[in-house]
Amino acid sequence: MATPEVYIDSEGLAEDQRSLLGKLAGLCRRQPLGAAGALVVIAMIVMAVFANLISPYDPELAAFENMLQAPNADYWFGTDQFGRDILTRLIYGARTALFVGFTCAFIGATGGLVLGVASAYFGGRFDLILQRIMDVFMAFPLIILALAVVATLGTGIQNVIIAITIPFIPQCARVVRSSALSIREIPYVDAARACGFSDLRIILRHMAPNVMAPYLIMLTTFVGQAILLEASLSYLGLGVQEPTPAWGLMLQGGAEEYAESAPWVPIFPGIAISLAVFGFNLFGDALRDLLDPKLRNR
Amino acid sequence: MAKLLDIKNLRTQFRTSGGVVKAVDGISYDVEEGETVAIVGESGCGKSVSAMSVLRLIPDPPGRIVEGSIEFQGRDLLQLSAEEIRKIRGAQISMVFQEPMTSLNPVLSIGQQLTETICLHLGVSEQEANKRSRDLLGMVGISDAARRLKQYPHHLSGGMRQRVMIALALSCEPKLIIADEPTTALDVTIQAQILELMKDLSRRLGVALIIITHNLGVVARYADRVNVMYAGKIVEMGSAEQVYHNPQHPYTVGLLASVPRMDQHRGKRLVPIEGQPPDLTRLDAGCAYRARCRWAVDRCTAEIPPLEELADKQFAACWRSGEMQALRREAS
Amino acid sequence: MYKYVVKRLLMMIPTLIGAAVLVFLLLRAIPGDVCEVRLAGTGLYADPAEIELCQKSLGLDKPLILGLDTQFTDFVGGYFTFDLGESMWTGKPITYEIGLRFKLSLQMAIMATVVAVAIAIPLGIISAVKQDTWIDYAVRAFSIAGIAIPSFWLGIMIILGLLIFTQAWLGEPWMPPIDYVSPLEDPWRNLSQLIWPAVATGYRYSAVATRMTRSAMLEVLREDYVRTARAKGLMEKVIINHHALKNALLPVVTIIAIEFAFLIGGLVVTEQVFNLNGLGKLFVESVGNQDFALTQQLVMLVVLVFVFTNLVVDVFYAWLDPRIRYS
Amino acid sequence: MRRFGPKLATAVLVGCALALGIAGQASADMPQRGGILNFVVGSKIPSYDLHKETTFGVIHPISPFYSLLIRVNPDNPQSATDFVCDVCEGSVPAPTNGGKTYTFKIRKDIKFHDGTPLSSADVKATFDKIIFPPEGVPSARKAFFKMVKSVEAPDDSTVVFNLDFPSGAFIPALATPFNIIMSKAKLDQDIGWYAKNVMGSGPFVFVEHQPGSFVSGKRYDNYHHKGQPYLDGYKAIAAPKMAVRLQAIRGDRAAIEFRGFPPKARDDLVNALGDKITVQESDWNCVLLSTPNQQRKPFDDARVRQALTLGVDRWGGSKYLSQIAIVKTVGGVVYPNHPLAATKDELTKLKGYGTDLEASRAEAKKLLAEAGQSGLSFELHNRGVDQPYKVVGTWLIDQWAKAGMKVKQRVQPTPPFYATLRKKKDFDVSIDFNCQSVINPIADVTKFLGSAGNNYGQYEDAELEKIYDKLLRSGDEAEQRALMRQYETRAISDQAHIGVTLWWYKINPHRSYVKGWKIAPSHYLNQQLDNIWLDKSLM
Amino acid sequence: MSSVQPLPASEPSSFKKVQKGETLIEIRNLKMYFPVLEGIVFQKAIAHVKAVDDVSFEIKKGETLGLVGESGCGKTTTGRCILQLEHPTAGDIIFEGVNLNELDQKGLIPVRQKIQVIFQDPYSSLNPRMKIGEIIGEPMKVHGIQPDPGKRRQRVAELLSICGLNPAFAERYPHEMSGGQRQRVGIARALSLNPEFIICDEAVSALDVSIQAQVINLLEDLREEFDLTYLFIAHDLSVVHHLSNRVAVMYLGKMVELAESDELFDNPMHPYTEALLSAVPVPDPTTEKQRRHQVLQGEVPSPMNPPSGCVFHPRCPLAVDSCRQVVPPLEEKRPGHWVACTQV
Repeated sequence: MATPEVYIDSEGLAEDQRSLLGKLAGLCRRQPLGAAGALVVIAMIVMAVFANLISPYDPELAAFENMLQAPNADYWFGTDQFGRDILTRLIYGARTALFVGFTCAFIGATGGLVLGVASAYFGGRFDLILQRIMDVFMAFPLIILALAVVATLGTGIQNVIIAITIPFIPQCARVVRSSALSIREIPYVDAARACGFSDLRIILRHMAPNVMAPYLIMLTTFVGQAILLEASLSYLGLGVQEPTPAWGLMLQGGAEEYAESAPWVPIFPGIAISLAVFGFNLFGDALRDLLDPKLRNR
Repeated sequence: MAKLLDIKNLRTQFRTSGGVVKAVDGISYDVEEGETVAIVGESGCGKSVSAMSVLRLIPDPPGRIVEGSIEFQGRDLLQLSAEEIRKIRGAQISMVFQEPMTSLNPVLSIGQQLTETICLHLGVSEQEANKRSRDLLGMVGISDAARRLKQYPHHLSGGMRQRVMIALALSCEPKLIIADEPTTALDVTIQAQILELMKDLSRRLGVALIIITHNLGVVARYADRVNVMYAGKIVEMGSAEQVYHNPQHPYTVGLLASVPRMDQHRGKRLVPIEGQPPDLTRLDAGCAYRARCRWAVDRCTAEIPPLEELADKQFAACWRSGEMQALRREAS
Repeated sequence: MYKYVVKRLLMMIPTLIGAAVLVFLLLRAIPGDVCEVRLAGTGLYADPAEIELCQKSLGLDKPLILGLDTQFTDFVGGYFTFDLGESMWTGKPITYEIGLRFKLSLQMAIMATVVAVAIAIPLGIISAVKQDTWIDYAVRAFSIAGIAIPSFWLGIMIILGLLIFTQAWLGEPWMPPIDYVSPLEDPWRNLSQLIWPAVATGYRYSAVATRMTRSAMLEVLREDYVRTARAKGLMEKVIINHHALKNALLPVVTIIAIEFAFLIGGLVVTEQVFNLNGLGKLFVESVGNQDFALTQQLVMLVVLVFVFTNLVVDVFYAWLDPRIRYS
Repeated sequence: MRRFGPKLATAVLVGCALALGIAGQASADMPQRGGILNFVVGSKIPSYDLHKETTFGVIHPISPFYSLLIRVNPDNPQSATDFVCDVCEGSVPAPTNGGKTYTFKIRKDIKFHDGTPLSSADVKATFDKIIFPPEGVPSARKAFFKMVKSVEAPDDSTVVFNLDFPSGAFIPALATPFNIIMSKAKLDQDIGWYAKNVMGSGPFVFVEHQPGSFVSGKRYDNYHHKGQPYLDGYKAIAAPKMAVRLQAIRGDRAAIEFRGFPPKARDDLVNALGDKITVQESDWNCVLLSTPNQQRKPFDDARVRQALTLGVDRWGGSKYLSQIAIVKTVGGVVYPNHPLAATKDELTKLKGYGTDLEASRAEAKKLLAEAGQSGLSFELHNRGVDQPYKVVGTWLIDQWAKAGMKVKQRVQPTPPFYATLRKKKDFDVSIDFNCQSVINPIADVTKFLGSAGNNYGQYEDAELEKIYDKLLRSGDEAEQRALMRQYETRAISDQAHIGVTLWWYKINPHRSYVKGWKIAPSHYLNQQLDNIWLDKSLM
Repeated sequence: MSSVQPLPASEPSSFKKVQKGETLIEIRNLKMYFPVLEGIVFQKAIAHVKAVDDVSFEIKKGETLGLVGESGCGKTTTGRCILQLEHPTAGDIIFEGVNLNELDQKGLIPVRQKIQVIFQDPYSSLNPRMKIGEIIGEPMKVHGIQPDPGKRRQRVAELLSICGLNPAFAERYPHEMSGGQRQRVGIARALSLNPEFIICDEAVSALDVSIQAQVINLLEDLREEFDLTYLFIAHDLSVVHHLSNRVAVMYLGKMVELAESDELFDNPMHPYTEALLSAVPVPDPTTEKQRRHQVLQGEVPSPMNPPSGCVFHPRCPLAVDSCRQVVPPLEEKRPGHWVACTQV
């Protein structure tokens, strides 16, 4: 409102003199929560990528002689009922979580991007029908979609991904569409049309890149949501299956019954999920603030 | 006439990611009772910020008034407590903003928005406030006031809303109204209606008026005195006649030469000011205008020229303002 | 206004039809049916003739869609005769089965919403007003934590905490009742059962609403009319509570209402953890039993609640925001 | 009954032991009257008609409303042969007519809860409905009574069962807890009446059923076992989640759960509540199996199937799994405590039961290599139920991995799980189980026959059928035992049609104030609650 | 959007070469009605917004026609119709002898080269994700005018310097430039296709006075240099007066007056034009003090429901009864001075 428009040096735009590190520090100061989120995200990615290097044990092989050991020097986070190291399974679980999270988020957000932009650009009946279909999926309880997908196709990572991705698409499409609708009204799209560009070119080259802000924001939010949903589905027994290490799975099964005698079994995976989702959400929020202050409404 | 408002060395800054923006960089001017003062300048020159600073409406953070004094009827507004300045807002000094479409609260009726102000500052009953609201609407040329009071802003056209804003500004009989680009968003014919109304009312009620605008025509028609701002500073100050007919600052000269004029036959080429306004985060020790000034000399780089009185109440901030007449003649 | 409502009502129809077709097909895509679950599901010897008999009596031997007397016409036909049919599992009328759980789910949704609103609105406002201070950061971290913590895990931890702490303090472990009593019958027992899940879900749902309140408030505080209100000399309290909040509440109301719709029937996991006999649990059970008839109607109910809430929100919006009313 | 001392959680008790020394102690306590028993049930109630249902979810809450003709002795439920009369008089009659006729005398003092007297006509109507249901009327256990020719009620107090051929399976089938006695009048009125209504002659009278929440019953004052029931009433609370059931007992929202808890849960309860918790444990007439699909390569090769069973360390599994799952006992095809069951020596001769684990694994690898299947990789099909399916599944996968096989798991919810087993048959190896109510090994082992309706391995084995035929006809126990060994060796070792993993183990920790209830080897048995009482001094 | 799928190709259109002073484009009875739709699946129009209602004019090669009026008068829509960004409801747009309304998307491709546009808002008319070089180069690439990337870069640099920008700006993004610079980029983009006719839709309205003068001068220079014809749409009468040879005044979808620029400003005949001119303040206090300030009462009615007869009659000081019924035709009251008013 009253923040004045700042003119930029007209000739030879002065270089931002601060070093990359300095810029990062500045960013952290302005977005302390976002920086914390980014830290969690980076830690997770490192864990996932180097799981086999940093984790002390095999994530899947049972060792009954070590079952349900409390955290100790050998097993920092203790062991589960099959004698498997919880820390190791958490580290490998990051891999599963990120794989599911990123895949779902990417497919969901990209699908939404394509549908949303096309819907906004073509408008008319196409838009109308697509909107009604989106309505159905938005209103449909996620859990029944998940149940149906898992029950029809069976459990396992790829089906979990399908089940989680389906409801993401309309969510993202809706946001992208509203953003694309406003972009469609912006003169540069008219300018592109006045230059005689094809519809496809306008959609891909002129509209899609400009809804990147909502797209990226939805993408990061989806990663967190997908991790949480995967955990919930696994908890209901519909998700990833043993012996694959996955956080939600680690909370399922014995974890609740052992909650008291072996609290480390449910507590650490629970913290891991919360922390990961927390991190992605903080990161997403910061991204939202940086990319598109108007989109905070979502 | 007595000085109603006396601003001295006001500095308002904004801290942004790009650095500190010196939006208002040491301006001083005064407004006498009942007179109309225009602040004119291009976008980003700090004219709105200077006006907002008067009522301390600068959002903090990122903005901050770092220096100066604003004396209103002898009291320094910058020294008042938050509660005291609040009591001045709307009561002694009120504002009319640029965007009539967004400056009224969309979920409150016109009546609510008027009466709450009246009740607050005049301490009258709601009934009385209602009556006064009706009178005010009549005064600003809105017929059928009783019905209008029940309506919401979106029922009204832009011009109507600006009339409501004016009614709002007048509601507590202020001494000074600051109108920040009051007609920029309106069509020409509506702009004329609104400006005529404001001028008329200020004359009738004896209210002083600060009009902030970039439109040189509006200034010429309505202002008694003119302050020309450039890059956060007042570069020229004087009566409308002085400034338009005998500009003493190269920027004013340039500005006047670059406006196409309807009252002159076409065919004459415009003389634009070359270049772009400076980056307000990177102002240096020299005159901010020198890069675009065709008469700049070495001294302009070294020192910022002070605003000095040249003729009767005409001030300019230029090292060469003494030779300006000659320079202008030479150029044309 | 009336036309607007009618128009919105008509717009619900395609959504409902789409949902009906979708749920019908999805359920049929799952292998197995209620008879198999019932007769073979315990692993005991199952007589194939008995299974066939059961399928025939439930109409599961009919063709799916094509034809006049199909499973689909059985499903959809019920809407025209106002007969939702009977549960394939218990044989009781679906309206009875759902009605029983609906009470709990509704109460739960209301309580959770109350908790959510009580947390969200004050926190959201404080956070917005104190933007970028440590209070703001704390509130945001608190609310994001609400989204991040899996609700089932939170539930488990709450119950466990209750058991452990009550035993430590009172000597006897205490946990919330696990069977539902109507609040009219025994309000205290009812409350002691539902308050915990209400807090757990309310916290989670407050997170979204807090963030929404904060951002809406921030947006509104930047609006020109707030500047106008300041310039009028209004008290900051009045500006926030009267001018800003009234505008900022619009999106918050939407979020809360949609969450409310989701709470009815969407509390699948929480109802499991707290052993609540609500629609979510019924839903999981009916899917587990392959009780097509009941599952279909449940999904339709959830979709209807969702769509209807959206409608109510829009109408409410129109009522609250004079700009929409006439456009 | 043995009461556990505090922290004495890991004590291993076998059911037989319970039956012996504890009866005296139980009778020393005088049953007290009064009180409401709250218990939790982990399964859902379908219709009330037990004749057509199969789940314990309806047995636990509903069977206390009904009487049976005969039942497993409530004071000696561990016995596989100790049946006593419920509505009949005296002891269970011996057959006449060369084992083809059973004549029951019905008590004359029994009244249904609606006040009408229970007569032989009601018993006949009940069993006619079970054995000879009219067209379109479902009856889940019709096949159990294939030997029955007719049921007659010559007078008000006599019921005669005429059999086509003598069968040792008849009496156990009669004692099945699903065979509740219904009122002829109600059945005549509407044969489907009992699906939606409850009206029996059992120890409790139906009060209320809130679907999904609870079933409550109150004491029936005219119950024919005089002095019983001791309770004023009961409430069967639905709690599908194991953790909730456990917490419910801990927080005293329920006193007992009748199906069974995993061992860790028992330990937690005992640790938390000490002697407020009593634990009863027993072998369970349920066994978890791994069934290879012999229509799929390479499981048509006996060597591969043998390798599967050889790779599994049952003795180690018993030791460790029994700490985390409701399985424990190593056994063959017969319920371990039954006289027909293999001894440990006999078991160790079977493939996969050897005590030398390394040797077994080496042999498994060798067999796989011979079959050209080194590094065999396949999918284990499992049911989406935690205890014990998924725990055992995880264990099996690990065991197989240690024997050089790579196994992935496909878990499905119950309906598609059974659809896969019964219809789609698109699995490599599936978890399956054999779970029965009344112990009746000769009938129970039919599961291993390729021809059996609930055998999902898709194989034919005429030799096995032949052995079973002989077994069925044999009247001599020693001969039966020898034949059973042959049958067992062929089914699970030589041909390794099905891998027997571990037998289930029933653990019922309950509030110590619950008295009189004795653990049975099946969660279907002994659920009429008429002999349960609450010790108020312990409450 | 005019159409989603390309329609079958029409006859290759034959554009006539037009000499200076001849009619380059002729607008005949142009009508653009926007339907107000209602319905969920099957929508129908319940009313029409008559944005442009029967407007005719012509522009000669090399001249600049100014089109003025207040917001909502239809001046921008007229421009968009000529650009074929909207498909007119009725009327002909004849450009170099070809009726643009009859062309399909394919047929329009050569027209897109000949007619270009400069938009008002320098902030939104450039795609923020593209570099300046790409923005200017893309049309040349798509139309195959300069397929060679090296030459294209050269041409972009050339265009930038023609428009008074440093050729190094090709590597910048729009947000790194000031408003005036962006508007120059917009002009460079329009020039990239070597058009004959440029529609300037409020091309200088968003600019500050000093920058505006730069751009106006640039537009004038380009007109000379490239032999361009402009349709200059603006609400700022001073600018229009300065730039245009002839000026047309629109009110509520109708054209009310059309004349040579000086003639119109010196002798406005239509009462609306007169009021409009009087409302514009002149930057000279002395002149202002002498001017008669005729303030027009009331506001512009809704184009969805325009007044009957002469659309201006409710606000017109000269209105008589007949104005309510009779739609005044645009008549040549003086040589080259067309007015749609019965009272002058």
